[in-house]
Formats: sequence, C-alpha cells, structure tokens
Amino acid sequence: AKPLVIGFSQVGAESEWRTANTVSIKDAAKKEGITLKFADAQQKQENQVKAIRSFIAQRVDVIAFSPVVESGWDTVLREAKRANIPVILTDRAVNVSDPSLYVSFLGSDFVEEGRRAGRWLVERQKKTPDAVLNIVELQGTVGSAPALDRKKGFEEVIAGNPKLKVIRSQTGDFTRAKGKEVMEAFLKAEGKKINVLYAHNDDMAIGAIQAIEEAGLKPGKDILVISIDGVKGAFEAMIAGKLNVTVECNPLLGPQLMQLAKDVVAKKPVPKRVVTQEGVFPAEVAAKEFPNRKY
Amino acid sequence: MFVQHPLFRPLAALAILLLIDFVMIPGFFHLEIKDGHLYGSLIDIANRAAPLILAAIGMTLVIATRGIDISVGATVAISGTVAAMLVGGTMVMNNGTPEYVANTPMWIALAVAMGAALLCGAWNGALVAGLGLQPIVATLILMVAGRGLAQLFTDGQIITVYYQPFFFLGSGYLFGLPFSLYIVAAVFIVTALLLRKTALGLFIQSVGINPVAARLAGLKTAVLIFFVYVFCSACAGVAGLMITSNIKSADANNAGLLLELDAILAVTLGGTSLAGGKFSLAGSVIGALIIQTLTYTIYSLGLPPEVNMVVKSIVVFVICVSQSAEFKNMWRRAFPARGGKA
Amino acid sequence: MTTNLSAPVLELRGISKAFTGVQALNGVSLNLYPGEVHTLMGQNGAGKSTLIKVLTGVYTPDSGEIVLAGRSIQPQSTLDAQNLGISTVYQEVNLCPNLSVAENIFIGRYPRKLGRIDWAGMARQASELLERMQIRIDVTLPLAHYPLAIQQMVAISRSLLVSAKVLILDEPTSSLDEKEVDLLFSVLRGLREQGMAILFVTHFLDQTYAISDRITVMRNGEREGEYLVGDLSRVDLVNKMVGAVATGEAPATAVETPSEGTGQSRFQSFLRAVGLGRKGALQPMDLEIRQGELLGLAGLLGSGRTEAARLLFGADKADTGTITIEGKACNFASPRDAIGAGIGFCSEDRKHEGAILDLSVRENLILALQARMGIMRAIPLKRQQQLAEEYVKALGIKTASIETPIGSLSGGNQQKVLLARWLVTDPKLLILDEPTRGIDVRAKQEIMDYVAALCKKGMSILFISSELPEVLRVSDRIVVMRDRKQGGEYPRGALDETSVLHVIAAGDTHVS
Amino acid sequence: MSHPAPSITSSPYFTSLITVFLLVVLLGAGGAAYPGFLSLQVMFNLLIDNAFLLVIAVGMSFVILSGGIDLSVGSVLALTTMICAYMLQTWHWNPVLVIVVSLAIGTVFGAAQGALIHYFKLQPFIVTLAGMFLARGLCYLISINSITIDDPFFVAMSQTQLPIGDCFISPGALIAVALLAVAIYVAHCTPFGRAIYAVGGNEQSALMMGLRVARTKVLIYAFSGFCAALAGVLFSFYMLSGYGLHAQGTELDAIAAVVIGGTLLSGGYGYVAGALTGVLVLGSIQTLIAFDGTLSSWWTKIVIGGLLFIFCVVQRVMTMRGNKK
Ligand SMILES: Nc1ncnc2c1ncn2[C@@H]1O[C@H](COP(=O)(O)OP(=O)(O)OP(=O)(O)O)[C@@H](O)[C@H]1O
Ligand SMILES: Nc1ncnc2c1ncn2[C@@H]1O[C@H](COP(=O)(O)OP(=O)(O)OP(=O)(O)O)[C@@H](O)[C@H]1O
Ligand SMILES: [Mg+2]
Ligand SMILES: [Mg+2]
Repeated sequence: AKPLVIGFSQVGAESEWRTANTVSIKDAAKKEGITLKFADAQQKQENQVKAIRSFIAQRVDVIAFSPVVESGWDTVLREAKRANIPVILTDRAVNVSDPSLYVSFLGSDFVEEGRRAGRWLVERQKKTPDAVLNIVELQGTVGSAPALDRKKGFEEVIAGNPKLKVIRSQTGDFTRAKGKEVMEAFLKAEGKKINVLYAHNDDMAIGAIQAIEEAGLKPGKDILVISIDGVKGAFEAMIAGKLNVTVECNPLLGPQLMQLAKDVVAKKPVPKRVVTQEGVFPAEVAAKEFPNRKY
Repeated sequence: MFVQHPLFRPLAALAILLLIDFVMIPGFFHLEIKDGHLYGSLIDIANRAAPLILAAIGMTLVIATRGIDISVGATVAISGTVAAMLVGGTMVMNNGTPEYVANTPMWIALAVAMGAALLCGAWNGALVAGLGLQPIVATLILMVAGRGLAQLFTDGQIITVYYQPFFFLGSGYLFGLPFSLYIVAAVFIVTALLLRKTALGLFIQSVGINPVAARLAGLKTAVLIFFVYVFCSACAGVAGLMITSNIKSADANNAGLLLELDAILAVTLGGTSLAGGKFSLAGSVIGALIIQTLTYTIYSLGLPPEVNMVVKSIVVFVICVSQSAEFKNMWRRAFPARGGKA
Repeated sequence: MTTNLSAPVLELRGISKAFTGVQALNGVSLNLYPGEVHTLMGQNGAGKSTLIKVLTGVYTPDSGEIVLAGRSIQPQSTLDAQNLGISTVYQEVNLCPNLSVAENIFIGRYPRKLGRIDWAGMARQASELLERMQIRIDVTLPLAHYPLAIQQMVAISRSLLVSAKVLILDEPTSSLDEKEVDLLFSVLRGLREQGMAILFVTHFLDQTYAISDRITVMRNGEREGEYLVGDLSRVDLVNKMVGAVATGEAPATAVETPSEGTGQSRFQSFLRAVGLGRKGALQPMDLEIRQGELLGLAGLLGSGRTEAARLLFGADKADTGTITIEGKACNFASPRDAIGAGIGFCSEDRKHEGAILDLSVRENLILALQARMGIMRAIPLKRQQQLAEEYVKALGIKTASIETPIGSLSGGNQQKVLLARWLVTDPKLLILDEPTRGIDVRAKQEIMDYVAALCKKGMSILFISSELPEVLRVSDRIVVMRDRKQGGEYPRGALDETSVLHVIAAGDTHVS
Repeated sequence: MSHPAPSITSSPYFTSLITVFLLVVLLGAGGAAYPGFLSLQVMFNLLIDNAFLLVIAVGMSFVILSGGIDLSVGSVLALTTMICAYMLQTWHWNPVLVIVVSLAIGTVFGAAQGALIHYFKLQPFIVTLAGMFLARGLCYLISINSITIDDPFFVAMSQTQLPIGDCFISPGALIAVALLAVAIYVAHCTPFGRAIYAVGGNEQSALMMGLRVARTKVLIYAFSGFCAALAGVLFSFYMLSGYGLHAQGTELDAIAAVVIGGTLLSGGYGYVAGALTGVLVLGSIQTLIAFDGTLSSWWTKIVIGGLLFIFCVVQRVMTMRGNKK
C-alpha cells in the first residue's frame, strides 16, 4: 500500500527540548515507514497556518502540529476538516469552538507541571515548618503558553501555604543568558532573603545557578532550585548538587504520535486526550536516572 | 562649552538613570569585595553591557558609512557555537572529583571562532561593497541563514562547555574587575587609536557623507566599506565568545538574539546619525551603558515583566526627545528668562 | 528703466543675521521696485545668499523688517514666500534628482485631469517651457541624468512658472554659457516689461551691465551702497565690492600673458589619449596634454567636455581608447589610479561630487592628499592645520576658522576649498571643470593667476569653462568640442571669441 | 550628472521587471519540483496567507520611498489584534465600530511617530523602534493571554471563501489587493504621492521647492500606522484571536519585501507595486519549503537565506548587465 503521509508543523528550534521533540518524531516516522512532511514555523503562528494550508493542498493523510499558541485555529482547521484530513495536536492544546476540528491531543499538561513543581516545594517546606520561604520566579517568554500555565499551576498549589511567598517574578525568556542576568539583579536587590528559585525551564535555572555561585552562595543549599523540562543539563546540575528538582516534560512524542496517526487513518477510535508519561526527578535519583536520558 | 559637547546629553541621560536607581533601589551603588573581586550592581551592568558595547563599537563604523548590519546576532551565535564546540571539554569523574579536559587547545578554538566571525564579515562586505546590494538585505541574508548554520553545527543542542580556563573570558576577574571590561577597553582603545592615528576616521566619514565625492577624491570606497563590515563582525565575534564564556554554553538559537537592534539603538542614543557621516565611538559606548542600566533597573525595581517594554520605550522616547535640538529651542522659548541670563 | 516714483514692491529694513562665529548680515536694507532688474553684487561670503534666504523664509532674521507691498511679512518657509508671491532660485540647485525633469518643474502645482495628475499634459508643458530656452531633452527622464547646467535651467524654468511679483535668482548663470545666458536674459526682460521685480545675483560684470537697472553692492555682511547702473563704472563697482581705494584699473580687464606662443616647443608631451570614448557619452577622440601647458577645452553645454574629463580621470570607464602618460600606457579603473599617476580633477558639481558637507574646511582640504598618501600614513594634525591655513590665505577663503564645516561656507568659498584640495596634492596634471564657478571677479582673477603660475612651474592644466573669454585669455592651446566629439585644436591666439563660436556652430572651419 | 547615475535611475522599470521575471522562474521551478505546487489554489493561498504582510508592505513602501523606516508595524499589528479582541470579547462592541476604532488608533499611533520624527528631527529608526517596544508592551498591559474572538462578523470574515472556479479566495486577500490598488493610485497620480518621492529624493530640496514636507511626513507615518492597523484587522480575521506575540519580526519581512520589490532603502526610487512582488517572493520561498517538507528547522533557515541570496544577487547582476547595454 501507499505509505502514510503525515504533515507535521513544528514550532521551531528554540530550545533543546524542542529539538529532542523534533528528532523523536522524525525517527519514529522513519521507523514506521511513514512519509513525514516537516515544516518549521520559526516560532510564528502565521507560518504554521501557511504550512497547514500547504499540507491541505498536498492532500496529506494526517496533519499534526504543535501549536505556537492556543487560539486562532478555527478557520484553517475547518479547511482541513472540509478536505477530510484528520488533525492531531501535539505538545500544546488549542482553543477552538468546535472540538471535532481535531481528533486527538497528545502532550503534556503545563499547568500540571507547574503544580508538580509546587507540590514538591510544599513537601519540602514541611521539613522546616516554621521558616518562611521567599521564592523568586523566572518566567518564560511573556505571554507564551508554557509560561502562563506553569506560573498558574505553581501559584495554585502554593497559594494554600502562607509560608511560601513569591517575592520577585521576572521573565528570563527561557534562555540561559537572560536567566543569569535576571537572577543577578534579583540577588543584588534581595540578597540573602531569597530561599527558593522557581524557573519555568531548565535553561534559565542553569543560567541562574551560575549567578548564584558568582554571588558566593550555594545553589541547591542556600537557595533551593526548582525547574521544569528535565533536559540533560539539569541532570548534570543535580548530580553536582546545584539543582534540587526538575519536573519532566517529555518531548519524546514520536512513537505515540505515529501510533495515533495510524489508528486515525485505520478509523480506529482514538482517545481525545493522550497524556504523556512524565516524572518528577529530585536530585536524589539524578545519578541513577542520568544514563537513561536521551536528550 | 561643556554643555554643548556632543557627549553631554548621552552622559546626562545615563547620569539621570543612575540617579533614579540611587533613589529607588537601596544599595544600588553598594560595592563589596567578594572572592577577591568587586561585586555589586554596577559591576553587573558593566559586565553585562560588555558584549553590547563591542557590538555597538563595530556597528558605529558600519553606520558611519551609511550602512547597517543586522546580522550581528547571527555572527554572535556562530562564533559562540564554534568556540564552544571546539573547546567543548568533558567532565571526567575522577574519584568523585570532576576534572575538565578541552577537546581542542583553547587558543585554536578561539582563533577558529574569530575566523568564522571574520568570514561572516567578509561575506557581508563582499555583498555590500562588491555587489552593491543594499546593506539591510545583504545582512538580512546572513541574519536568517547564520543562526541556521550555527544550529546546524550544534544539531540544535545547547553546547555546554566544561573547560574552566574558557570561562575566564566572560566571567573571570583581573585585578578585581571583570576581565570582559579589559577586552572592551582594549577594543575601544585600539579602535579609537586606529581612527585617530590613521586616516581611517576621516575616510569613513567622507564615504558616509558623500560617497561620490569621496571616490572622486581618490578613496578606495569599496575596500573601506568591506573593511568596516569585517570589523563589525569581528567585534560581534568577540562578543559571541564573551557571551558563550559567560553562560558556559552556546545556545545557537538564542545567543545574541536581537543584539543588532540594541546595538543600533546604542549607536543612535550615543548621538550618531543613521544617515552616516559624523560618528562618536564614545557616544555608542555610553548608549550601550544606558540600555544595560535601563534593563537592569527594570529588573531591580521589581516591576512585573508585562511592563518591561512599555517602560523601556518611554525612556527611549524621553531620552531622544530631550536630546533633540528642537526640544532645546522649545525649552528656551518656554523659559526665556533662564535662557536670557545664561 | 525704473521709475523711482513708484513704490517699492519689496523693502528690506535693517536685516541682521548671525551664525555662530559669523555676523553674516549686519543691518542690510534693500529696495526692490516693480519692473526692475536689481543686481546684488559682492565678494564671496559677502552675505548675498544669506540675505536671500532670510527674505524667503529659509532663515529667520535676528532683527530687521521685510515689507512686501506695504505689508510687513515674516515668511516661515519657502512655501510661505511662494504664497506671498516671491519665487526663488537658490544658489545650489535645489531639485529632486530622482524625479523626472517635468515633475521637478511642476511639483507642487501639477496640471490635473479628473482630479489626478495629468502626466501627458505635464510633459508637454514642460517640454514647451524648456524649449523656450532652446533646451530639447526628454523631460520624462530623471533629473539626475542631466548635467548641472541643465539642472540649473530646470530650476529657472520652475521659478518662471509661478505668477510671482518678485523673482529672485541667486547666481543662476554660474554654469551656463553665453547662449543660455542670452536666452535667460531675454526671458527676464520680458518679465520686467510685465512689471515683475527681479533680484539677481551674479559675479559676472558683463551680465550685470547687460541686464541690471540698479545695483546693490554688499561687503562683509553690510550694504555698501545702492546705485543706478549708469552711475557706476566697472572699476568703481569692483572697488566698492572689494573695499579698496580706486586704482583706476579694473582687474577683469587685466590681461595676463602666460607663455608666448613661440614657446610651444618647450612643452613636452605629458599625457596622450588616443581614441578615448564611451558609448552614449563621448565619441572617440584624441587629446594631447603637454607638460607645463594650460590646455583649454571649449564648447557648448553638453558638448562632452565634462565627459572627456571624467574619462581621463577614470571616474567613468572608457569603452575605447588608450591613455599614455609620459610614454607609459595607463589603464585607469578608478579615480584612485589616475591620482596615483599624478592627475587631479576638480568637478563642476561641487554639491554632489566635491564637498563633504559635514566635514571641516581642513578635512575637506587635505582629503585628496591623504587619499594619495594612503590610510596608514596619516598627515599629522599640525601639518594639516598648516596646509589649511596656508591655502585659506593663498586663495582668500573666507571662513570663521579652518574647523568650520564646509557646508556653512558661502558657495564661492566652498569652491575655493575644493580647488585647494587638488592644489595641495601638487598634481602633474590638474583637470579643472568650471573651477571658477561662483567665484567673484577679483578672486577669479587671483585664482587664474595662481594657476598660471603653477603652470609655469611645470604643472599641466586642462581647463574647462563656460566662460569663453576666460578660456581664450588663459589657454596656451584650445581644443574645441562639439556634439561630443573633438571639433578642432587651435594654438593660442589663433582664435577669438567670434571665431570660436563659429567653430562650435559650424564645425571644422579652419581659422588661420 | 552626465555619467551613468545609480543603475536604478537609468531605467526605473528595469529592476521591477527583473523581479517579476525571477518570481515567475521561482514559481516555475517549484512547479517542476513538486506536484500540485502550481495549482491555482496554492497561488491564491499565497495571497490569502500573506494578505496582512502585503498591507503592511504597502505602508512600508510609502515610508521607505520617503527615505524613512517604520519598525513599529509588526507590533502595531499585534496591538490591533489585541484591541479588537478585547473590545469584542470584553466590551462586546459592534464589530464595525471596533474596526473603525482600531484603525483610528493605529493611524494616530503612526501620526504621533511621524510628528516626533519631523518636529523633533529624530531618526525614524529609533522613534519607530521605541514605538515597536511600546506597542508590544501595550499588548501585554491589555492581557498577556491570547484572547479568542468569537464575534460572528469576524468569524464570518474569517471563514467566508469567495469561490473562483473551484478555488477560493478570502475577503482579507481582496481587501489587501484593493488597498494596493489605491496605494498605487495615490503614489503615482496624486500630489501627495509625488511629494513622498520628492521628500525621499531630497528632503531639503523638497522644502526649498515649497512642498509641505511636515504634512507629508506625518501623513506617511500615519498611513503606515493605518496599514499596520488594517493588517491587524485582517490578521484578526485570519487568526480569530488577539495576542501580544503575534507577528513578531513582521517589520523585517515587510522591509525585505519592499526592498526585494526594487525599492531603494535610501528613498526616492521604486514602485509601490514592488511590495506585491516582494511579498510574493517571500511567500513562494516559504511555500517551496513547506512543499519540500524534508528540511529540518535549521536547514529551513539556511535555505531561506540561500534563496534570498540567489534572488538578490541575480536581481542585482541582471540589473547591472541591463544597464550596461
Ligand atoms: N548655515 C550657515 N552657518 C554658518 N555660517 C554661515 C551659514 N550660511 C552662511 N554662513 C556664513 O555667512 C557668510 C555669508 O555667506 P553667504 O552665503 O551669504 O555669502 P554669498 O555672498 O552668497 O557668497 P558667494 O558669492 O560665495 O555665494 C559667510 O561667511 C558664510 O560662511
Ligand atoms: N541642450 C541640450 N539638449 C539636450 N541634452 C543636453 C543639452 N545640453 C546638455 N545635454 C546633456 O549633456 C550631457 C553631456 O554633457 P557633458 O556634461 O558631458 O558636457 P559638457 O560639455 O561638460 O557640458 P557642461 O558644459 O554642461 O559641463 C548629456 O547627457 C546630454 O543629455
Ligand atoms: Mg552665495
Ligand atoms: Mg561640464
């Protein structure tokens, strides 16, 4: 039979996480003998829309994409539906008036990641029940979905605990350089008052850890460091005792996506929401887990 | 007179910003000795501004010839990733103590990285001076493709460096001050001397103001323009090494992102016109310091990140307007008594 | 002739204007009557252009009053002045090089058809207008295609289009040759008949006496006096401009004899061009320039003189022909090569091809020398200053200091700086394309003497000028150009003004 | 000047024609390489997907022709989507009123920049750069979340497909093309349009010739602001959402489109119609890459750069050749 053709529109290559995600999808497609039409959107929604339109024009069997942003997909997805091409979302959800516009959503739940980070901290706080923990937060890119959701989830959990207080929150644009720069400013402004750092991704945490060290403090001890994603660098930092915990956000969606696509084309029923398996990795397990990390 | 000096206004803007910091942020000017070097907000600003200053110095010369180079950020990414990949280094666990080994001797890595940056400059220079493409499209090509190249080298990964001596460039200290400041000072002094002691400054200005007349007067306009783009990329290359060394890793996608815009902004804040011609190297340095101080101030004030851009834009508007000659006239008209006495 | 009985249409009372370091105008008054041509004369930097700019709203005067038809006015912009009925042609051509010739004439007052611009009609009207000046060109091409002289005519045509009460022309004739000047004057006379008041600036005494009814002389930013033409002899006029006591002899009539015609043989060939040509610009021509010789290039507007000069200098690339200098074949790919071979070229278009406006007099002056010495061997500042001071003095350049930007010098003084730029390089061959454009009578004489003296010392000069008498007076030999090709070569004294005109008009007539 | 002036002056249409020719070559190559590439719908998609860019590029053309630059357009676009979304979703205003108000806001924003540029003699680059930060920043002040628009009128505009044969085109694309037509008329047949060229050719001379330079410049930036806002409205139709991160870097795309279309960045030379060619060139490059579908993220960037390079170099070389003749 003709090989299955999937059109996949990726957000871009803005982080290691994303690159791992891309690699996983490409590898899985190759393994399954599926033809993958890959389009990179360079972080722009309008480029994704263009790519999806061109997939429709090319009459692919399945369209999959990681939306840059939640809103604004109604029109183009309607076009896909009219062309009878099923759509699968990966990594991020969309916000559409008619849920039948896509068949399934495969990916992580950013809010839940934020909550997990929060829960770890709440647990941790129980060790020192009397102390107030001052938190500084390094947000992702202003307005981006992971930044909004990870902030929301985290806040939701710590809201119940009066001893946990976010004293500073600023964007570090998901990058090491900005994370370091902002943390430096925090350290000068708040000094020793800072007890906890919550970073929306590992890269910012790694940058901030350097700033903490340069300030003569011990990351992981003087300041607890919590981050999200679980990339290799984070594990190295944990092994060195500089990072306390990272909440995994699994980029290896390839195999699951290919399976879903095959099922959809075979007209098998598929779940509307497939949550990826993700863990929380505190420093204690880092050394053991490190060899298993693929990205 | 001192007030009429072209650097007076940029300096005044910087002073006012620092004054605001002094009032609003307790301990802003506090400096202490930590681990044998100076530590404090001012040091952070200077340290963080270093790559921007370098980029602005290079950009100043390009702008003086009526050009523009929007590929600075891409060049930063290229030189940074090349250096990081070559130095690389591995962390070897030796009886529980980590040890660091470089892949390639560091000086070779640095030389190759700078070579890559110079190639970028030569590419831009050839397109602008040789083919006569408009500078903005000519450099747009590298801006788009350069970052892609850097990512191609790294396979989209962030390259972490595990080689201690490499970190000295961006986060080391010499005589209590960040080492990067010495690099900036050296580049600045060399450039200033080059402009002062040779006819380079005169030639660049001539080409910027009236290229036709400059050619008729016997200048090698094309060679000059080519050189200026190479120089700009070289500055960007050093900035890239500095950034990479500072965060101990090279992030091809984000390193130096939008640095070109900040560099151009620094040049204009320093009083150099984008129309080419007269320029001020010192002004550009001050412009870069203004930008970095502003960024740092925003972080330190504890403002929510949503307002960052609004604050930044308003400060830029205010500085520009207050620097304009028309504003001075209006001021004089509004307060004639003071103007009369002065 | 003017009737002093009628009231002045325009009155300037006690106008003063200072720039940093210069009092450009000091209490200047002027009356302009309807139906007169009023000539403003004065040395370079006397304040003529500044006065005109104050009058037309480009500058605001520090003090003084402008009265137009009995009403005090304060024009804030050129547009204001235009609306008040003052139409102006400024000294430097102020047109848009990217727009077509027709548009440059009509912009701001387009002929309309159904609300939109009537392009065809505009082109037709523009052609007609220029044809009145006997200029037949494609008016739909961008202005930048045409040489400076044409641009100047376009600027004049533009000013004639407005139905104004007052017409101001600041050195409109500086790069026109006699034919164009005559045409312009006949137009001006027509306008005078219609009662228009015309303020005219020129450095040519002949033109002044040919057209003016009245002369105002300015000196050092002040009004020296106002005279009826008949009351002022040439000698007096020059003395009043210069401010010297009458010596009884007008400088313009002083005839210099550079080198005797008999001395021809002592010239050795310096440069020889064979079949030098460029498609669409110059038909292949031969030219020989000898050492220590002043070779004049005569011809009408558009005859190809500038193009020939540019080819010799490598500013444009020649399609055909060879150049040999002192027996060695040369191939100039750029002006730099030519400079290396000892050639200098002072362009006719000082605004676009000469002055680097924001740079100082000193920097402009040493630019070519520095370019020749190369980038690494910077001329020490002391030496630069010394050179600048020397030439400012030698050529009588009027400037506040040598650090003043050249852009704030008067037109004539800019021209002198550019001339000095080449003189400091001490070239073996200096090509001067309209070098005395906009330079006052006295200074012109001095400059040409200076140049002639250099010639005596062995420098060759290729001299291009629209002023035929000047070419005839100073040249050792004259090459006449016609229709972009060589039209004949004549030794000194073989031609006089009428015979040159004859050659230019009729072709290769042999004159004994 | 009697010597050959800058190439583009000697044959004004030439570069534009070359650009069109190269565009056709580009499309032809795509058609040969990828089946289905040359279908009518793909061509229409070029217009549909780039309508907003075309609108911005038209405004940008005016600015660049006058010798200026406007970096704020991308942000103003985003701000407009945000304002539209907010007014529709929170205040439930009438959609037509919403559109009118947001267009007015964009126009005023542009005019204010123009006034700063002209009256304070500031550099367009820096003023509009600050304007870019400001507009983006204002988006976040309205909301850092994206806002979905479900107003029926907007939804209808978004989903209407005007059939042409068995293909379709969107209302947004038609609006963009109409704007282009109006802009071409304005640029070439009205005194305002010619004043833009004059200011771009030589501002000082334009002033000396008695043109209303102040008015012209403020109007140019106001028009660019209007175009950015209109592009924002089209973008709202297109995306049905308001978002502060929309259309990042669009200003560069627009500048590139205008310059590729044959307009000189130094002002005074070029055609507004070039904006369309430029936009189509950029769009075709992207479509080519999407049809190829094998490029990784970084190869995408490299290939875009490479195609841009080839395009610009061929354009330049052919222009030089053509002018030698
Ligand atoms: N914008 C300016 N800034 C400073 N000084 C100026 C400016 N414009 C003119 N000047 C000075 O004013 C004086 C008068 O200049 P102006 O141009 O009026 O002379 P002019 O009589 O027209 O001379 P020319 O015959 O050479 O054209 C000169 O000394 C000149 O240097
Ligand atoms: N009367 C005219 N009619 C048409 N074209 C003209 C006329 N006068 C000059 N030209 C233009 O002149 C140009 C060549 O002039 P060039 O500058 O080589 O001659 P020139 O002898 O140096 O003239 P000038 O005395 O103005 O410097 C051509 O491009 C031609 O279009
Ligand atoms: Mg004058
Ligand atoms: Mg000439």
